Amino acid sequence: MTDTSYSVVLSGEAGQGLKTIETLFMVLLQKSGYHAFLSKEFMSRVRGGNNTTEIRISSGPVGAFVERIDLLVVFSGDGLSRLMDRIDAHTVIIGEKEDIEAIPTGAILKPIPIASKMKELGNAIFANNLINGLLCGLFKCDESIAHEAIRKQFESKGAEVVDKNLAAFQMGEDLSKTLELGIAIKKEAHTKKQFALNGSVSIGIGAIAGGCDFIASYPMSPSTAVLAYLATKARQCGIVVEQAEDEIAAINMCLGAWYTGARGMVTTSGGGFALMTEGVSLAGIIESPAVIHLAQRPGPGTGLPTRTEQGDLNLALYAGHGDFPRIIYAPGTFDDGIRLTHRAFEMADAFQVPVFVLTDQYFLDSEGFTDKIDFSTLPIHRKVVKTDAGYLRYSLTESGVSPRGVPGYGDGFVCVDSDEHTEEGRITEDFSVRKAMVEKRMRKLSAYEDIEPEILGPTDYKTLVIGWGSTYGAIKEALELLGRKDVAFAYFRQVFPLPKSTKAILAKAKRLVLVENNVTGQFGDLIGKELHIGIENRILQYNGTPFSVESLARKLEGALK
Amino acid sequence: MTDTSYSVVLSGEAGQGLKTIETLFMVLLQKSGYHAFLSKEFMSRVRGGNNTTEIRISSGPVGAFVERIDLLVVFSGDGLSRLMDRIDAHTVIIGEKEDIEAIPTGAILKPIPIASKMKELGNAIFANNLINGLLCGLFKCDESIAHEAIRKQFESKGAEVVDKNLAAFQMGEDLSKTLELGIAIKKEAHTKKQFALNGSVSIGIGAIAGGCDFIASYPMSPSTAVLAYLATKARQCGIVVEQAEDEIAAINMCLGAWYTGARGMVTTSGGGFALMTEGVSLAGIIESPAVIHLAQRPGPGTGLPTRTEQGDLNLALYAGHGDFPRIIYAPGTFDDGIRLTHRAFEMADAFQVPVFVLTDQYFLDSEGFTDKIDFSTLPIHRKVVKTDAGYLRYSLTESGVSPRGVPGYGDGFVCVDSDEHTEEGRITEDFSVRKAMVEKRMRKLSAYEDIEPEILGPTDYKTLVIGWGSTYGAIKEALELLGRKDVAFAYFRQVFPLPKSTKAILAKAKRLVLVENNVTGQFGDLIGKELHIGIENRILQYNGTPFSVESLARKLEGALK
Amino acid sequence: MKATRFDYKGNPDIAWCPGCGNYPLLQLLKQSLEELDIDPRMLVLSSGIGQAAKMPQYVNSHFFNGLHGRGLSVAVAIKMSNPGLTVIAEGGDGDMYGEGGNHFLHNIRRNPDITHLVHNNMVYGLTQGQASPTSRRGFKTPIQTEGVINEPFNPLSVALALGAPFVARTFVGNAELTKKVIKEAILFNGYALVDIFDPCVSFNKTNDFAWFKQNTYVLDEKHDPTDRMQAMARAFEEGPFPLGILYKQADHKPTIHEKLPAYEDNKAPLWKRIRSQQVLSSLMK
Amino acid sequence: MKATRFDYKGNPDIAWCPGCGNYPLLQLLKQSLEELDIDPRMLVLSSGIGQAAKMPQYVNSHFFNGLHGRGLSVAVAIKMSNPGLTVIAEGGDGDMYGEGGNHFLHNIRRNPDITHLVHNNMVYGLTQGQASPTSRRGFKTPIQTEGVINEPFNPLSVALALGAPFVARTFVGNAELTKKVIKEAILFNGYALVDIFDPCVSFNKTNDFAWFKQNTYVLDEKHDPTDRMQAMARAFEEGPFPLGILYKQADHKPTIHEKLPAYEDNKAPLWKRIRSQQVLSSLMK
Ligand SMILES: Cc1ncc(C[n+]2csc(CCOP(=O)(O)OP(=O)(O)O)c2C)c(N)n1
Ligand SMILES: Cc1ncc(C[n+]2csc(CCOP(=O)(O)OP(=O)(O)O)c2C)c(N)n1
Ligand code: SF4
Ligand code: SF4
Ligand SMILES: [Mg+2]
Ligand SMILES: [Mg+2]
Repeated sequence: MTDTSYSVVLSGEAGQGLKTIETLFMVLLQKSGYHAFLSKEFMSRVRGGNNTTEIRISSGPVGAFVERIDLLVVFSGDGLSRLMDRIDAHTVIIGEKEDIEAIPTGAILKPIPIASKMKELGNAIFANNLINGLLCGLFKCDESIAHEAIRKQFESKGAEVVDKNLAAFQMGEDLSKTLELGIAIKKEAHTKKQFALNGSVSIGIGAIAGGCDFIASYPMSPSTAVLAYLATKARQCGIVVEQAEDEIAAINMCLGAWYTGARGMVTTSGGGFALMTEGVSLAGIIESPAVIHLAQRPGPGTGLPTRTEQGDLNLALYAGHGDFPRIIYAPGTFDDGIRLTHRAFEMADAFQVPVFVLTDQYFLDSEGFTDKIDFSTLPIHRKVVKTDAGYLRYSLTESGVSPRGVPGYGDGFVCVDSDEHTEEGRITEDFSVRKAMVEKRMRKLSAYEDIEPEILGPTDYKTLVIGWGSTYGAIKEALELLGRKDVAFAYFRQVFPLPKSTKAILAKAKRLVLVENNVTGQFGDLIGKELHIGIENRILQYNGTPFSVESLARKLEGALK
Repeated sequence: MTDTSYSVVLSGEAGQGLKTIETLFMVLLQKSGYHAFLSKEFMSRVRGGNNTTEIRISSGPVGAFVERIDLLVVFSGDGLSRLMDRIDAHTVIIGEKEDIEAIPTGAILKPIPIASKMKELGNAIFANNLINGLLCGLFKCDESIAHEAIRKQFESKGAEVVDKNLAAFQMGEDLSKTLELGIAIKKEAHTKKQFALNGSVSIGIGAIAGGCDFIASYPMSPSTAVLAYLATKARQCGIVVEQAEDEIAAINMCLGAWYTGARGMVTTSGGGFALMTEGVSLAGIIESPAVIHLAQRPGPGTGLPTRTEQGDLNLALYAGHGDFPRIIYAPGTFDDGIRLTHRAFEMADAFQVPVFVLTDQYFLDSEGFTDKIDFSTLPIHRKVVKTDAGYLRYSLTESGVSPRGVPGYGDGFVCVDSDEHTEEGRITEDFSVRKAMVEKRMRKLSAYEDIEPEILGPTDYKTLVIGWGSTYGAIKEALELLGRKDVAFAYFRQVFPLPKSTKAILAKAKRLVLVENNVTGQFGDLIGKELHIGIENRILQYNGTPFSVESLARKLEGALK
Repeated sequence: MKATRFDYKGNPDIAWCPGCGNYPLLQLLKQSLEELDIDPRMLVLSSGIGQAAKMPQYVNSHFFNGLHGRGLSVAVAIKMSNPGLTVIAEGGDGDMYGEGGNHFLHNIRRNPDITHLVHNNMVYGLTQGQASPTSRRGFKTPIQTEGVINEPFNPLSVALALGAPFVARTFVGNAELTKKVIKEAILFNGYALVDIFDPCVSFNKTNDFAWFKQNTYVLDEKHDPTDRMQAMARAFEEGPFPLGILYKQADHKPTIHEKLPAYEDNKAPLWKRIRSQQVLSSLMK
Repeated sequence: MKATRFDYKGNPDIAWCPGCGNYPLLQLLKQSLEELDIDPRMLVLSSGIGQAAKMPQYVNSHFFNGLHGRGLSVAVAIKMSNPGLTVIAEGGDGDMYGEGGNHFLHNIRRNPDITHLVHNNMVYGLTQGQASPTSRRGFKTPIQTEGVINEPFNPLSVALALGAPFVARTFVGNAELTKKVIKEAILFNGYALVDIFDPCVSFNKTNDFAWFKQNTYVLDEKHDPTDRMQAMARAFEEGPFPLGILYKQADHKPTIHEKLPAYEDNKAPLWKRIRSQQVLSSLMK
């Protein structure tokens, strides 16, 4: 893909309005028929510092971060030093002369007189649309789309503001003509029919499609955007959205909502989720469904609040005292984000277990385009039953799953208890009932149907690369780069239970290579535990950044020697 | 051992004062030179229900629960039905005629007229000392010890009370002469020099020996007794004992105490510990020592609050978001309880990691005698250093451990931070510093010295039985019962890190048998994960009760066929 | 005792000690519910863990007996998810003011239309006698071996400080008052706190029935329950403690579900709603 | 600005936004400490997570920058383990009253001799603008899209309800008052709460410097800070909010470390103590 894709990186301080460029440029790209993928890294601060956004423009689907910078747009000279590893002689740097010359880079420098242009317009605030115009020109996007968007955005501020923004845009377009970068990425009409979103929105859409009508959560980066998305839909979709006083309240409220038949979720990050651990165990014993969006960031402790890592798989796997079943999904694409979250609600309801959607900062903050979904293919099945007078909430069934009634629907009483309980739901200390209840709970997933790992590449692989969740795009593209005919990639969307086919899939390979964005290889350890297969070959990254396609390709090349 | 031991079971309601019998009888046994082991099971209630206490009297060291009841003393007929599995034709049942005949048992019934004797004394309250006298007589204990103890206990209540208790005791002794049970267990003077304690006290003593001078905890069965023990020593030993408002406060206060150089601990159970998970992760990143006594009980949720299970190993292993090192000990004897808890403080301080002492209700509530410890063999080494002006709390060292200063001692500043930090302890988002800090933390245990698993039985074993923590006594005795020359028992006091020798120890065996008091075999899974050895043969019990020697022997026999 | 529809007919093995204040309270609660003619099928009791929190086990109704300290959070979510249900959160002083203290604070701010019954025995009963937040100074326990040293928690003054619209206290030894207060609390449209003096005969020998009798008095008509500052002054009284409704807001304070957009046009419980394909498709437009 | 011993000389890359109220507050805190002649080597700042909680990063002293909501617990334990240290717990309104609400309640009951500084900007700054417990009704955010509906949390009335011996509020825009109050709080022997109005210029455009100026007034001599009920009446005032020391208990209220047996005869910090072999042997006698 890389030879048909082009990477633009914006570098500036928090508060300099990169966001407004990203938004307009992505719309422009999509409506112009480009594929694109945007990923961000930013500091834990509101103003200042240095943040960068990479936008890859491509002739085909693209979904990973690359090191290489084809075009760098700088809004201040400060950030350049952080990017030196990624700049080379082919990189074009655009920006105010003094900024792009702040340090020697060896790159192709294209100074543009932003400040003086802004002086013409009387305010530096229009600089973002100058850049938009410039990008529009470079990529030969349809400028009428931009004009339209700018008009809409600023119309409430009056005609003068609209005009000046349009003028800035035009200045940018004019400047683009002077640059001669010769960018020629093929367009494809398909993307125009797609939907632009980021990872957080994919989770939010999946939740609404999955029937989510209750969310209680406490803000925590990078999980908050899902709460915010549902908040914007609260009225339209009839969702109760509650900011809880802490994460403990959040998970307990979520279980209270499910108790009434509502479909509840929480969204949180590692430290907040740690506080929910007891509540997860409660879900285990009361056999409550629960959907937990766990957005990973580097720990331990507060760690790197705005960075990325896949370090909380173990926590999701083992959170909660005692033994009880659970399900963990980890999306690697926006489409996964929607479908897996929808499915999380379905499976939670069907099996009365906590279901995790495990994402990370990189996934959530990445933006791109995905095919619109025909939601009639994602039906929801509320498993609530009407109760009779003799209703037993924990009836001992063969499947381990007991029909779930809710208060106010039928003549029975719905009694749920965190102590060990009888079929009726009342406290017991009878040892044989205890044993039966443990076994009932432990067999609940016996009828669960796995989401099989997806195998990319040759079916007669000699080497199998194993990855899960947000590393999907990088692994896929890195392997495409390497172009090895003997290497396939097993992508796990369902990380727990480990799909039953895993053993056979792994057994086919002579060599296994694990790729994880954490320091120990937690998924590899899960495979070790469940299948007693040791994966020595581990490519692990734990500095807070996602894998880039190139660095992963280099590491894979090393591992595949 | 069983042929030289005798089991007495007391069965009554909560509030009937079984405790007072247990206390006096255990003192009598010890001072008379018997070995003894007491274990209890009780319902989660303050009055009523049915509780039993088993006291095994033995000619040699004994440390496990047996099913078999040689002598059953009943305080109400209600409990009999619960004990039917354990009563056979050789069992002698003593009690009020109507109680022992409440249901047909096939046992040898020895009615004693407790009520009428009490009428003579004018109050049913003296019945406990009647039983004490009876047991004293049956076991030919030194009655002067009992007289002395009774006098001491009741002297504040006046001479009449003392006299009536002594009279009741005498009535019991007289009755014992009429019973002719022919009990003949050999005495051994050694126990007289031992110390009587229960598991909780062993942890408490170990903590004080380990320099514990701060404990903050929230009550939760079965962990509270450790807090109570330290509370009784607060004045004498200068310990700050604080009942926290919740478990989150407890763990954070514990870390605050360590920050000043004090040695802090928390004591809690599964659900309470679940709430401490975030705090454990905090300890991970700030590299704080912490000692966590985690007293297991059956989960999930509230589960069976007064019962036993080994179900929280996974939680201890993985609690906390992100990766960081930890140590987990699990005592199986009172001596272990003391030594491992002492060591927990030492290792926490030396390696600046959280250290767990993982016990359970069965271990904590069991009583027996242990050799007194020469505390000069358990020295403590406070690792606090005096700081210079340029002090760096997180200096990057080869061992990964940085010298730990405390505020108010030296000219340096002690800056600890839950965000990723520089050597100085201040927030950073530098990727290379992040990487260096992750690696520093992960290598901290490189110089740690394992406590090797203890191998009981033949060194040239064909079959190896694997157990950890509180199952020690039952496994040991069950294997002694079976008397197989090809079977050994590997007892893990240190469950994590998995001792390095484990691989070789396991490799020597043709067959592995795992024994755990939980439903999944969590320690077996840890072995699977770390060594890629699958243990198919798992003897698991998860009904809330500990293994009895006999049932375990039966199951082992089955497994060893 | 009159039979009620709330009498639980199953296994009557009650875990409480003989003489515990929870027994009369159980009867009084059931009678109050009966007298209010509440349909047991529309009643949910939500509790945490403790002796008090076992109450729902002995009532013929729906219940959610969750985690120590979290009964209130669950109760509020239940009401927010199905406002048609009558919801009572019940628990002990440790449960609701100790472990659950943060939920106590913030749910008052939400003003859910639920009744909050707290059995205040000034001790942790179930865990066998440690100090609770409401334990009085000097109270000796196996942990507070030299007596409690902290200021006792004052739930009434805190609730008033947070703007709670209904704040009451009663003593289980006063059956009529207890029923009256519980009934008013259930009828009240909004968050209603009832702190109930309810002796633990096993672990609190200091604050027993006699002590509560001696150390309480019933508020009379001179007390104006619509005056928050007057209620606050009463809430600070400790010798003796006032009983009755200290505060009842005169005007209606909107409850949380009245303010949620999800209920503005649609009063159905959340689970009964069906999301249309149009709405779903609009998400990707 | 005068230089102080508390000025941090290292990397000055401060994470706050230009114009944030935290900048002047940082200066005022350092000046207060300097004027009190506190030895930086005996000062510990304990904080949680948030913009406010970053304050210790920029001070030349010991600090423990722990978890969101837990700064107070850590501070109290530090003081209980080494009473010779001057301990300040610092954090935001979300940190201290939201996530940390339960510790706020129960540490007031302990009465530790620490200073509690809460930066109240009526918003969650660090997480980019959600409502905090002190956000006013109607305040719109990305989560509270139609405006805050809950009753704002009133830290002063709650602290007073719990018997806090020192309760104050200031506004960072009033430098002299802020310094005066902080200094009195540090000197106070016991728990001292200072709620500090401290605008967030990025996420709270409603409650900005001008708003706080307009909506506050400074208590004058007519206010008797030794009268708890008078303080309570002031604490309920919201338009405008009173600034200054609302309450300062006249008589000394014993602090927790004064009541702990561990410090009765031995004033040394815990870590400096050596347990004798006799004491240890006595455990097994
Ligand atoms: C997280 C957690 N911590 C601690 C406990 C143990 N626990 C159960 S009940 C209880 C206190 C009971 O006191 P209270 O709430 O006053 O109820 P009471 O028994 O006095 O009615 C405690 C500490 C628990 N179950 N869960
Ligand atoms: C357990 C946990 N939950 C949530 C967060 C995310 N978080 C960090 S700071 C913060 C709130 C900040 O608001 P406030 O305390 O008022 O401080 P401010 O930034 O406004 O000064 C939140 C929710 C966290 N770090 N840890
Ligand atoms: S322990 Fe106390 S509160 Fe619990 S049942 Fe017994 S008397 Fe009641
Ligand atoms: S976000 Fe608000 S509180 Fe945080 S630094 Fe910026 S202005 Fe200050
Ligand atoms: Mg209580
Ligand atoms: Mg704030």
